[in-house]
Amino acid sequence: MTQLQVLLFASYADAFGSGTVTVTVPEPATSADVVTALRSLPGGSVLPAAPVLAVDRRYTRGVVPVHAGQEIALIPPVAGG
Amino acid sequence: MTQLQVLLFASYADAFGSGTVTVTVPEPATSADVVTALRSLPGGSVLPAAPVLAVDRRYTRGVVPVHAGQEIALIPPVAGG
Amino acid sequence: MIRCAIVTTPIDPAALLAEVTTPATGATTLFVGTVRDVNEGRAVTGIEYSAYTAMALEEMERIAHEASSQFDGVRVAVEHRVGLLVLQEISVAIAVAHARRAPAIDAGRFIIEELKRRVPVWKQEQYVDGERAWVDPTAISVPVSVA
Amino acid sequence: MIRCAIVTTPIDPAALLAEVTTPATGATTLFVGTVRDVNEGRAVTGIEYSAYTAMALEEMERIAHEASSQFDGVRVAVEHRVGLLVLQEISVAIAVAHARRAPAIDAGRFIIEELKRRVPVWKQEQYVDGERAWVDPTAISVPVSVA
Repeated sequence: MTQLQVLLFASYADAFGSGTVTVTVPEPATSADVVTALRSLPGGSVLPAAPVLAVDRRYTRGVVPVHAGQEIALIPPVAGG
Repeated sequence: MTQLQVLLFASYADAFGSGTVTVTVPEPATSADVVTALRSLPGGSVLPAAPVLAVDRRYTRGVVPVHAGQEIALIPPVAGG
Repeated sequence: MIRCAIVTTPIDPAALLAEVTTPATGATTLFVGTVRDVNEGRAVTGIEYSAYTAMALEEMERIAHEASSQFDGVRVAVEHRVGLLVLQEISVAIAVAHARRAPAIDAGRFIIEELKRRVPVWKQEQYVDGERAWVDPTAISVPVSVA
Repeated sequence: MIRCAIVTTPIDPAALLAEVTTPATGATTLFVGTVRDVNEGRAVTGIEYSAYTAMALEEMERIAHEASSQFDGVRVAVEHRVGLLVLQEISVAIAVAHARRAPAIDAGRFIIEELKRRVPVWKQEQYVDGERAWVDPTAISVPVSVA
């Protein structure tokens, strides 16, 4: 098991009560592991069926490997402009 | 026969040497009569096969009746913007 | 709201933006045409714009009203400048605002396309070599003898 | 030329226009998003914009580069503001210049559509009654308890 930091924004940050949470995931970990771990935390019920994850400031698609040292972020539905 | 004033602009005004010319046309007159009369004037060769005519600041299509008191203008290819 | 004008002094694009934007609009588009340095491979130093002013104004207003019918709720301000313009000066500015972006964008595009097609404005380009030519979008440029 | 920024102070649309316009450009388009007074039937007093700043900037730059690839020769300046904005304040401005109008218009539209779809920026609307809600374009608004 390893610990990863996940950045949260907007409604997700509100739900989890923080802009950063630490999750414990198996090693090697995937984005699916991160989401599963987040769901078990208080506020985790806010997450939609398939939350959007960014790694190193790029969107990911499907399940991707993640590891410590990467910038991992959960992206709520965007509403810019 | 009657006399009508025709407004000219841009390359047409240059060709006819004036922004206004007077043409003599049969009565009742049509836009085709105006164009025919213009062609016979010095500079008239500049006109294309189907010059565009405006009457009272609106484009005309095909042959339309014209008479004194109307604002008759010949519109070179426009190039605004 | 529709306002169209033929002007002889520099166009202020920020003023047009401010004019159409209200608390009820969420998207404003601006189209600006400027004098550029090359046309059909020739170096241009300036453009003399002329217009059949009365009809140009009416035609601009007709176009703006058509845009208003097609895109309900748009607010439109259009200015076309005439006279001698040097490089980078603004010849035309079209500002359109709407609650939503799609009508604002579509109406702006409609207006510039129709303006180019219909509004009786002409331009005579002045080239580095001193020559001038009327711009005829329907043909190649017609050289004009220099006065 | 591409410049993107996330800013915390008022956006100056005229400065963006001037930045992208050169003697070689003939058409400049500007898209401006402003805070409007009603959304989904509720009276809005302001919007608090927040961003994942680092990624938002990178994503804006990726979008601008995509526009540049699709519409060769466009010059692009994009600014998105974050923080609390009141009615009529500019949240986003996109200026695009090109020798010709079609690429300037098409690239401007491409950028705003992609920005809305992809750039990690969020807005929390503040209503007349003091309530707030995160705007979720994929769903109905989620009310937020007022602090």
